[in-house]
Amino acid sequence: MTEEIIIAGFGGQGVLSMGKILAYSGIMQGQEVSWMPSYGPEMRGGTANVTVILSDERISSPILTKFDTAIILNQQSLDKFEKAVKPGGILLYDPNGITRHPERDDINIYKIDASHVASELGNPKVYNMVVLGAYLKVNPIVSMDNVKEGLKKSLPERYHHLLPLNESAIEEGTKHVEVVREIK
Amino acid sequence: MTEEIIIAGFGGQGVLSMGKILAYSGIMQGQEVSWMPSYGPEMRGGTANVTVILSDERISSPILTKFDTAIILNQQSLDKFEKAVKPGGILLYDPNGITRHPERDDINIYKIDASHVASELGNPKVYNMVVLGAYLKVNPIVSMDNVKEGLKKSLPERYHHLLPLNESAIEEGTKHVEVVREIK
Amino acid sequence: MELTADKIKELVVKPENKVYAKTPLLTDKTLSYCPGCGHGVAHRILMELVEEMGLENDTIGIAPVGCSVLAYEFMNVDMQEAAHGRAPALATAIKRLWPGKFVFTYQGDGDLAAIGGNETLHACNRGENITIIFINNGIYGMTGGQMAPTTLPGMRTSTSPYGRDTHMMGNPLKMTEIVAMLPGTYFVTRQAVHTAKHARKAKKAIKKAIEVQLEGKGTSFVEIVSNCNSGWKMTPVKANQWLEENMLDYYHLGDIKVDGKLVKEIV
Amino acid sequence: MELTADKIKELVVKPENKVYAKTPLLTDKTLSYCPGCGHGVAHRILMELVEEMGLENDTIGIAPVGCSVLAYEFMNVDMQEAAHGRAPALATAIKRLWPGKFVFTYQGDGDLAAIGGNETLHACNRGENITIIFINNGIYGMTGGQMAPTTLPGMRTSTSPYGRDTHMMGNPLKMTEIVAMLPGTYFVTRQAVHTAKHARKAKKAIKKAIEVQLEGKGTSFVEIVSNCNSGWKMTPVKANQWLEENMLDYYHLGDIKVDGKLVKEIV
Amino acid sequence: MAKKVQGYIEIDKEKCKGCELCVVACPKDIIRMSKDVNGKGYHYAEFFNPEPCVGCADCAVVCPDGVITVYRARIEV
Amino acid sequence: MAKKVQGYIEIDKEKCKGCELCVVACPKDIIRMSKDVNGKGYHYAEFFNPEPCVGCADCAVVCPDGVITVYRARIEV
Amino acid sequence: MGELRLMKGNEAFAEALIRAGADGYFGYPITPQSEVIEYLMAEKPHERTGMVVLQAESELASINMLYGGAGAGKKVATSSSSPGISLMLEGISYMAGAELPCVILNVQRGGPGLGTIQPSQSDYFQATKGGGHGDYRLLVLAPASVQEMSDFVPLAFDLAFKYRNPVMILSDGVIGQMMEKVELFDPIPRWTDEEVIEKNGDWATVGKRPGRERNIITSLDLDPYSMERHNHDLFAKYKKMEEEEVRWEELNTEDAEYFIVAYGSASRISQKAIDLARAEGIKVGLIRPITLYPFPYKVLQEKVQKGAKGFLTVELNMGQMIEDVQLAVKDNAKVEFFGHVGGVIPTPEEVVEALKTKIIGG
Amino acid sequence: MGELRLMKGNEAFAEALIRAGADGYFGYPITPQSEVIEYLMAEKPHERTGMVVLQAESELASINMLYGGAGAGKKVATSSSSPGISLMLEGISYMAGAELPCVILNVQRGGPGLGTIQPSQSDYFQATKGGGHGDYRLLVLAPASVQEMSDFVPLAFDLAFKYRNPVMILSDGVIGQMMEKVELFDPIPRWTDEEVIEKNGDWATVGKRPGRERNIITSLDLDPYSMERHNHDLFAKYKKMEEEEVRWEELNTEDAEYFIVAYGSASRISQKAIDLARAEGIKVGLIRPITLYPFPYKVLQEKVQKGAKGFLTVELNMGQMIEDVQLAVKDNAKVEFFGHVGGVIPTPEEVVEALKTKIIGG
Ligand SMILES: Cc1ncc(C[n+]2csc(CCOP(=O)(O)OP(=O)(O)O)c2C)c(N)n1
Ligand SMILES: Cc1ncc(C[n+]2csc(CCOP(=O)(O)OP(=O)(O)O)c2C)c(N)n1
Ligand code: SF4
Ligand code: SF4
Ligand code: SF4
Ligand code: SF4
Ligand code: SF4
Ligand code: SF4
Ligand SMILES: [Mg+2]
Ligand SMILES: [Mg+2]
Repeated sequence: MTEEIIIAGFGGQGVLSMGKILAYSGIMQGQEVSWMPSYGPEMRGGTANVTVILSDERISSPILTKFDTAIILNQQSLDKFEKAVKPGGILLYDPNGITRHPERDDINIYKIDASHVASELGNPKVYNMVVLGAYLKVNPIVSMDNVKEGLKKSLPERYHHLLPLNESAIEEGTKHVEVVREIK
Repeated sequence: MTEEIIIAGFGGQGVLSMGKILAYSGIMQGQEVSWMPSYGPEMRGGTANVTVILSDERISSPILTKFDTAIILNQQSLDKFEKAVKPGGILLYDPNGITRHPERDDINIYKIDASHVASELGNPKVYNMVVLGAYLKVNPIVSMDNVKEGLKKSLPERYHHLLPLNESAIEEGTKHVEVVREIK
Repeated sequence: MELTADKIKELVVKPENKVYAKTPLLTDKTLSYCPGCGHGVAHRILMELVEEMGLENDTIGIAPVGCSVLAYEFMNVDMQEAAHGRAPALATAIKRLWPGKFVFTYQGDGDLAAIGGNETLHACNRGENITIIFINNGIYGMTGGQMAPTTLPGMRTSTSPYGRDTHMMGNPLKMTEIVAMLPGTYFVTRQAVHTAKHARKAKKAIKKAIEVQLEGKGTSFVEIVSNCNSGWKMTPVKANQWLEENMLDYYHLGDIKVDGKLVKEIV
Repeated sequence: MELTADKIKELVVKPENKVYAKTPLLTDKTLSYCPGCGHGVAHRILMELVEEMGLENDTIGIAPVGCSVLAYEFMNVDMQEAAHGRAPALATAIKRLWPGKFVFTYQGDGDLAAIGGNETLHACNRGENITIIFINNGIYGMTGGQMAPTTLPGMRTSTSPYGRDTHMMGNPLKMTEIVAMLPGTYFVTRQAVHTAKHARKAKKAIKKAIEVQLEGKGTSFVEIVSNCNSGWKMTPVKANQWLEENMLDYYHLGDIKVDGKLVKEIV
Repeated sequence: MAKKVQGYIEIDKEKCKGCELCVVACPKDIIRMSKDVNGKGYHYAEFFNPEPCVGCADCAVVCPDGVITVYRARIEV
Repeated sequence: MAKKVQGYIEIDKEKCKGCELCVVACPKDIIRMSKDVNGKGYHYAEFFNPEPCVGCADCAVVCPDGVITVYRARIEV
Repeated sequence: MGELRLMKGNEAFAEALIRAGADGYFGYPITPQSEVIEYLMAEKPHERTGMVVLQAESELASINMLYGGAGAGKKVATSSSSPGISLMLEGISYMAGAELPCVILNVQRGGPGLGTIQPSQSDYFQATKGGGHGDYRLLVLAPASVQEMSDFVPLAFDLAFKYRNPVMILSDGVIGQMMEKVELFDPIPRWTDEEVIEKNGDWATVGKRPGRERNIITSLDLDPYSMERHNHDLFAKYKKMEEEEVRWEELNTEDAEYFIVAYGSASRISQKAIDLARAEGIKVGLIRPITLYPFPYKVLQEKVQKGAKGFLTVELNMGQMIEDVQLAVKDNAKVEFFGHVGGVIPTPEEVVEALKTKIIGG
Repeated sequence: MGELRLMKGNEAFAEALIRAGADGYFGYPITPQSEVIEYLMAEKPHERTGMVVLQAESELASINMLYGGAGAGKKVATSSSSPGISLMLEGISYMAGAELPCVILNVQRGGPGLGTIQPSQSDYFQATKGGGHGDYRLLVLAPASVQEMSDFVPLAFDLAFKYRNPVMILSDGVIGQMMEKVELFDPIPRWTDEEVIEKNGDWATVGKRPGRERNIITSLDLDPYSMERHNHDLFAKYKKMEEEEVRWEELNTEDAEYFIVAYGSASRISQKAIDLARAEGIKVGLIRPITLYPFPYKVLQEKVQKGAKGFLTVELNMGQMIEDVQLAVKDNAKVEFFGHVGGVIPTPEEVVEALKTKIIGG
């Protein structure tokens, strides 16, 4: 199995660390993984995106143009990556600030109002964990146990007291994802 | 006609400027010329030598291993260049400080006691002009007129008052050269 | 008559009442700087002066490598982008080849004091008739907040995550004091732009620096102590407070050399 | 009894009466320097100290690019030959990797103050625990007598054939005063070796510089004002006179910083 | 009827990066940050009470992005 | 019979480069340059009058080429 | 099995330096490799192993610190990206001339000039032909994964000391910035000072030892004949490298008629392209040079002898390695180039297309 | 006929700078080319033509002064020798990236490292393949006489401004230090400021002009796509150079079966060797590339087509240009190398011997 994922949004949304947790979770279940961000000064305040691949085989290109899954957190990224989802693939997006919604009818589309959920949890910083939860709900490529392991591994020790908070954000995410269109 | 000459001696003996005057004289009579010194820190106090070529044709290599003429002003240079004279060629040397004299019998050998002549002229600095005169006596490859022109060209204007002194040193040189062995 | 907001607007907002607006010598491009970064204020002051002094067509500026690498996108005058640290070398040649132009460099502390220390030292020592604007934010902003030669003792950066250890990494380097020592510099000053008062004073200082060049007196050098709120990991407001409380203790503001004479103890 | 020369020789020339001879820490190779060049004296003093202080096996020296590029042929200790101007960078790494060794650089003024200005500045600013011996002869000796940053105003060199024009080429750069300003330096001094008295004083100063390093106090820096009779186009004797009369007026001899404190006005 | 120096500022809200430096700089405390965000996602500065404004331009002078324009006039009150 | 500090120097004439610095340095003026040249072509330094030599080593200290060796002893005169 | 971590290539390199027993790292920040020094500083290697880590004032200083440290017999490394490496070239030439071992990482970005900070492979010529002056060679290793960013560090040190020559790890922004699973090797203890003396004391300036002549580190020789001998000695060493150190990897080459030649990140993309092409029935394989110098000329020549029909080099530049491929293949098969520059990354689909139009169809 | 003088190559270059109307020279002394700046300083070019001559504090400063001056539309030049050129490579790459015209003279000496100060041709790769980072090319002219040290200066400026690209004059210690007769060309007046504005005002920073946008000199482009376009534009320029600027000289090639390929001082020595070989009845000719980039590949290929039996490259290095000869000749004729390094100069006799044993007999 190989899953090729793009996660894209604003700089401050935790896109990169969400990708990192996903990748670490892959490692926890013995998979090969890669995580490739776009980098550079445009990251400052601008957009950020990361390509994450989980696979049972050796991973070839860490940079891709077509994805099994696109996780989209702002309009700019939606405009850029909607067309990059492989037919039959998944597009998960946060509808906040989205003015032009996804239109494709050959892919599965879901949405998650993650900022809302995160602020209900009393901590806007777990925004990205909510998104992650939503994604794992619709595409459980890693088990929840491995995600927790991955989370632990990717957080420095001194933040480990935040693990429960993050875990519950993931759980909340699984609960709040909405189907927009499912083709399967 | 092509004349390939090496002039070799100590740093302070005026080897380079003698070569330069010779080369300039060649230009004065419409020839092609080249002047190639050995350079580098070994020049500081050490030996100096210069290869001068005068030719009616385009000059190929400015660096040579065999010479028509070797003008030798110390023992070290004699040791190095005696064997580099082409058979039938010319070796002119200053016997001062020479302990092992030239031995070849297939070349023409001349000597000039130039420091003696120069100090008689009251100016040790014209040493190299005396040597030049001696050489031109045994091998008049450039006319005395052209040498005078060459001398003028190669001295900066501000030293032109020294021209007569230098010219007479050349004349003296022509008078004091001694034949050691002539094979022709 | 009650003055409603709308009424005030109607009365006051007229072209003839405009007392402050962005100079046209700043382009319309959005500055690439982080919110609250001092680079923006420094850019504006400089370009206002170029406009006010009528130098628009007689200015050649040099951008460094650092956050202000794109200064040429914002400053609406002829500009060159130098290799990291070498702006003073560019300026040297430009000024000597175009002595009638106003030539300035705009450089960060990494650029001017780390990799470019020698070019700074020698351009100032030769007394090149150029103006150096030196933005000291105590850090390498552009590359992600690494330690600069100007980083304060104990200050945390991405390459001094436990604080600058002066024993291992030396003390902050005061390039401004060093160049003030050189006979080639004619006007050397240290300013800041984190409050309106400071910014206005800095503007006066830069004006003087420009005049010094126009009069052909030698190198003029203006350090501007500034914030790098991103690198310092603070909000802009907090960063400016921190600047006031910490940076200025080490980097004392004020003129250091005026009319070719030191006016302050530099050691 | 009349003391003939031979008699005196017989009486005095005995091993136990030997009061001065070349240290074995100078090799038997003939120095590549011109007759009368100060490099030779400076070499000897330094190596005498290494011998006297028992550091023969604990010394790593760095030769520059300049006339003393071949210092490693003459100094009978482990030596590295640095790229032009970079000796302080080499020394930095060597000392940090071998903190128990005595590490020195030996550099000319072109090497240390022109191309290598930045390495000098930053090694001193970091307070690297090294000793820098800086031979200032006001010229690039090795390459044929070109102008150095330290060349005196009006002085003729092969690249200032009409005399150094300070307006075009700046004033002599006093690197020693600059490094003295930096908190990283602990002992900074300027000496000369053109007379026996000066040479003896210089030796004392270098001894102190070595001690400072052995005590781990930070950078010690010894400038030696020296002649380059070839570059200056004078006899050695005249060159030393000229040095006394001209160089020392500009480059004042004496300690500048002792025990980490400035002991002299530097501006 | 008295004369008064009245100021007024315009903030280009789309260009504002929400750094709050103008808020701190204003001696009259009449700038605040918006609840909404602009197109770049920043809470922008709002000039919420013109009346005390003296047109000192301190806000504009500290604004790194040069997004504030200042007007000043003597008006009759 | 009095005691006297007597010095004596040896100059390695083949290594001498003829710079004359020792000549100038000697407080007793007892070094001079030779008429002859050595193997390198230099007029070398000659110690021509030992008697006044006090073995102060000034000559050796200034010799860039380290070619002077100095001896000193108290001798009876 | 060693410890598994998810790391950036740059971080893996930094961690590997500590584990490989490096004595010193000297560097100046530059994107896209500043994580190397940041990681090192955060790890306090001085406490972990005694390793010295110093932020230099410039790349010039960095490389000359390496010279000093290497000349003193220690294991030293630096890292930079393209413009910074250009600044190091004089120093690199000095180190090659003085025969000093060291490890230099170049995480390439686009050029020329300040260029872009995006990934690139435009410094191939510089690395393999000797960008600095004079005749010399660097041993050049090209990692294609985060794992290799770690594994090549001890290898590079071994080679550097075996040949007393600088070794360059020629990486790029993709490999430096991406995270992958990496299995960390077990730490190799740093040499003690005594071990340094024992291993390198016959040439390095470790302080003169009673009973031996002083050691001298220099690249200068004013005598042309002995300088020439020195150059011949260097080239004898390079010849030995060419015989013994050629490293490469082959993928899907058993039955291949066509070959993609690519290294580093381009090889990763090409791998995917090969999957796509094979799915269409094209018999194509990958030859991935691991050592760029010495270059696997013979490997290519063998393919030619076995009837290879064409070679496509894929590079993130305007075509540099292709010259080495041409030198190997000569007129005996088609050789073409495909690539992107400036930070644009070729897509696997484009590579397949290029293979079809330039090599198979063309 | 112009004025005849006996000059060193370095002096001829310096005099030619003044006569070519150069606006600025910035340089740092280094053997064997310090005569350039010494000559200039003695000539007071500021009085002769208004030319600026400045001794920079380093080669880094020199090349970046060139960047500034060239970016301001002026004719600028520098000179150095091998180690100094290495230090300039970052700056050279910047100039190539920013498309700035300038003239850089490299009077090569032996390396690597500090090496020797004797003549060498070891910087061929560096000059022709782009020693700095990123994809770029310099136009490289190789003078073989003092006359060419003079004549190539105005040519180099013309090419530099025609292509807005740095031009390197790749000379060596022999050509720089030897004196020959040189016919000086008539002085070309310096451009007035108005002429500079007229000629270069559309791109150079000559001060903003009313009615045009500001000019920007930069090599930076953070957008990969536009950066890629920029690189393609650069390579279109290089392609044009390859089509239009190849320069070479042939001697004794009409009936030749064998060819010596050599440039600069090696070509002078080879010329003598050819005389000697022809005296023995060997039909050998000389191909002397004058532009090393663009390299005369086609000339060699034509010789191959006409049945050339073998090519001997003669270089003062360990074999660098031979790769370009191999790229041209491929398997179609024998290609061998002969050379010396470290300042040892090959003798004509040795060249003949090499021709016999490696090419004819071998
Ligand atoms: C030769 C070279 N080395 C390193 C870099 C990477 N680099 C870019 S900007 C910078 C430091 C910038 O810091 P500073 O000058 O203080 O400017 P700031 O961003 O803080 O305004 C560095 C190290 C580079 N571009 N070129
Ligand atoms: C990179 C580089 N640039 C220039 C040179 C040429 N060079 C050698 S020594 C020297 C100057 C030496 O002067 P200084 O340091 O004062 O030493 P001195 O000879 O006077 O003792 C120069 C410019 C070089 N070897 N390398
Ligand atoms: S990183 Fe720092 S210096 Fe750079 S723009 Fe942001 S705040 Fe300003
Ligand atoms: S050139 Fe000058 S510095 Fe060099 S050895 Fe001669 S006198 Fe000494
Ligand atoms: S002009 Fe002055 S009073 Fe008015 S809003 Fe701005 S800072 Fe406040
Ligand atoms: S200072 Fe400018 S950018 Fe900052 S909040 Fe105020 S208006 Fe916005
Ligand atoms: S030891 Fe003193 S007195 Fe004796 S010769 Fe030397 S300098 Fe003169
Ligand atoms: S000082 Fe030394 S080298 Fe000079 S003349 Fe005296 S003995 Fe000879
Ligand atoms: Mg900064
Ligand atoms: Mg000097």
